Amino acid sequence: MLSATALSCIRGERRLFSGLDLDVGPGEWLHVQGENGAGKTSLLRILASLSPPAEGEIRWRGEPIAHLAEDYRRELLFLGHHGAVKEELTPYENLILAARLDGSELDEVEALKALARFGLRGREDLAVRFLSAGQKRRVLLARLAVRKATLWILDEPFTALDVKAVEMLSGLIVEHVTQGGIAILTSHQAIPLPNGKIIMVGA
Amino acid sequence: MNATLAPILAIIRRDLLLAMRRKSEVLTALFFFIIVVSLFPLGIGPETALLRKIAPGVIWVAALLATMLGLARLFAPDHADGTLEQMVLSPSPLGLLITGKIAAHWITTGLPLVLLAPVLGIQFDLDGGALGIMVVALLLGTPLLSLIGAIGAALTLGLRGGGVLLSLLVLPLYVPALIFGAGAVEAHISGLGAGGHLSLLAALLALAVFFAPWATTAALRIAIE
Amino acid sequence: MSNRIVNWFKYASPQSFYPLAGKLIPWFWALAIVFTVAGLYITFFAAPTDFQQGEGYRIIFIHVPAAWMSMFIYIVMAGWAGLGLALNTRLSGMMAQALAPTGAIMAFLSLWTGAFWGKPMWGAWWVWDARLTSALILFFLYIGFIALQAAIDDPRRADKAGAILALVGVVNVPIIYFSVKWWNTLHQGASVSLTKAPTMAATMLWGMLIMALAFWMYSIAVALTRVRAIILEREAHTEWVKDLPEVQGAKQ
Amino acid sequence: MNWESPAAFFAMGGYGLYVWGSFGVCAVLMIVEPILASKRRKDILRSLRRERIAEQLDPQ
Repeated sequence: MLSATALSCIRGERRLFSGLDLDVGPGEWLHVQGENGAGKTSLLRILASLSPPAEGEIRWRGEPIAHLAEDYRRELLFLGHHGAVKEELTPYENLILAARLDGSELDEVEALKALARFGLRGREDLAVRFLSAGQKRRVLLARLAVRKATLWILDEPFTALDVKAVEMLSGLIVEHVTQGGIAILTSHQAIPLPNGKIIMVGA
Repeated sequence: MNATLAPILAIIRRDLLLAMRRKSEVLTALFFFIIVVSLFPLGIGPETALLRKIAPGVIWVAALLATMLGLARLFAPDHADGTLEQMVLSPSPLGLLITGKIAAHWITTGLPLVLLAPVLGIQFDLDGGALGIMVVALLLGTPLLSLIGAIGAALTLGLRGGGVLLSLLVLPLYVPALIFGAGAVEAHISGLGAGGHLSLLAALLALAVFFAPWATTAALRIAIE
Repeated sequence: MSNRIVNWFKYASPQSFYPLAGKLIPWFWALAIVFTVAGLYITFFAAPTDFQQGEGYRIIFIHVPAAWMSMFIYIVMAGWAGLGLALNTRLSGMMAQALAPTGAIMAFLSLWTGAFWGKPMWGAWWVWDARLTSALILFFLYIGFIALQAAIDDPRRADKAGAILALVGVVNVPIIYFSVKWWNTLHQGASVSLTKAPTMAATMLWGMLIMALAFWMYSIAVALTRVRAIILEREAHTEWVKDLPEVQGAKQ
Repeated sequence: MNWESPAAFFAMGGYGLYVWGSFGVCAVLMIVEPILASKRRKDILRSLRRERIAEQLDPQ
């Protein structure tokens, strides 16, 4: 479903990687590995169509993503280093507004259910800036749970999560993949997920 | 709901909600405007005829500066927390979302200036007709300031010394708005009629509505790459 | 026809433009010097004394070409910038970057000479004349362009951001010009204009045109010199730069 | 010929300061700018050459 051929990436004057091929289908997940500064984040951003590759092409369902534009973005969920969580807003508002930004309405029950699932019950109406770092990450996970997307691209999703949250996130990813979704992620720690594809980035 | 309008409204509602949560930013710009305008008579002297003459220019220059104040924070918070990436990746066209952000910026910084300007005009002894023209001119001109300013804010996003650079880029582009905006009131006072000025201001606004979100979007994509 | 297009694209790469520019520079310098000498001759010896403005009017022989060039270079710069955005050619951004300082100097010269003309004619170093005011704003636009590019480390981003600014600027330059002009007529500004000298004799017109050509050739020559430096800076790590004879030669 | 003597030429009918002030600054800028531009190229060439020599010294 998502395939890339001969990708290369140049940052500043440095060539991070070149001739990179990858291919992930429904029900598969891909672990992007490599040293610090090897270009893992750059690769994910290129795959998410945030920045163009220096060379090479990415296809989604056989079509170049540059042509698909919003049809690709509708099926994509990207989670970067910063989680796009607004500190001034409550977890509930964050969920509702993020959904609206994606062009969909999220109903109240669904939002509250997702927040409860990630242990944020009782924190729904507290501004995010009063939450702990781990709780902030959980708001993100709740967004993952409510967003209907086929392709997940997650950059270091396990950072700043406690043991229980790690379990929850890996549960989410497994659920997503077994339902025919695709996940591409980076992680500097061991991932408690079975049967992943692995790709190494770097010269 | 209309497919074009929905994303714009969604962003406006979100940004207004955020502005409510950090009221101090909005109020700072507003009080800056009031203070700058009130300082001029202290520097120049209380002579009514002179004050009436300089009032439109003073209020417009103060409005330019007050708009500049919030401009650096137009995209910076969204850039810092990753929301801007999500906007680029949203299925809704980025241009519409950006238009929404610019509209919200105008509602939180431009509109209060328009509403407050008559009060400040009275301080400068402007009569009712002149005040009315000034409000209309500001109503047409302040969205123009937000639209042009957004281009500068996007170009300087995440750069060192961004704030100062932003003024350097944007203030020269504000010159036509200043000339026609302040000119409208002056033309009315001198009996020439403000119609010409106001229609030119409206024409500039139409041009900017069409052109500025496009340029801003292009600049944001570059900044995010 | 198609051959010609291929040729153009060949020279659009920095690698082939670098030696081409090197070959062209001396010719443009030669032309610049010839036109300058001819222009200066007309300025000081062929053109008669103006009966109204005396000898002071001779300043317009450099003021008007500088003002023309400052506007013209901005348009060319925006053209290169737009080309770079549309076709994603590396050379375009470098050309725009190379032109900006020359344009800024031209804008500065038109301000400076305008002030030196204005002092004896108007009695003040600075008059809010439409032409001077818009030259001042154009100067600010150049400074903004240069400052923006200087603030961005990644050359690709600098090129693109600069391109957008230049395009926004080029849309605004005529608007600014006409708005300032309108503002000026409303406020009953100076009645003596810099360019509409009362007696626009044929020799004066010729002198101005030849001086404009001299400025033009100068601008091309200096921009090409600068673009060669920029090409080397940007492409410093490529093989073709390392193989250049001027890099290979151990001493100057 | 317009000028009776070199002194008259430099006096410019009383406008000497203004005429020479304009032409002088113009000449200075137009001499300095090309020098700076070619210096910029020479600087980068010098550093490229230095880099090259350093590479040759390096056995790798």
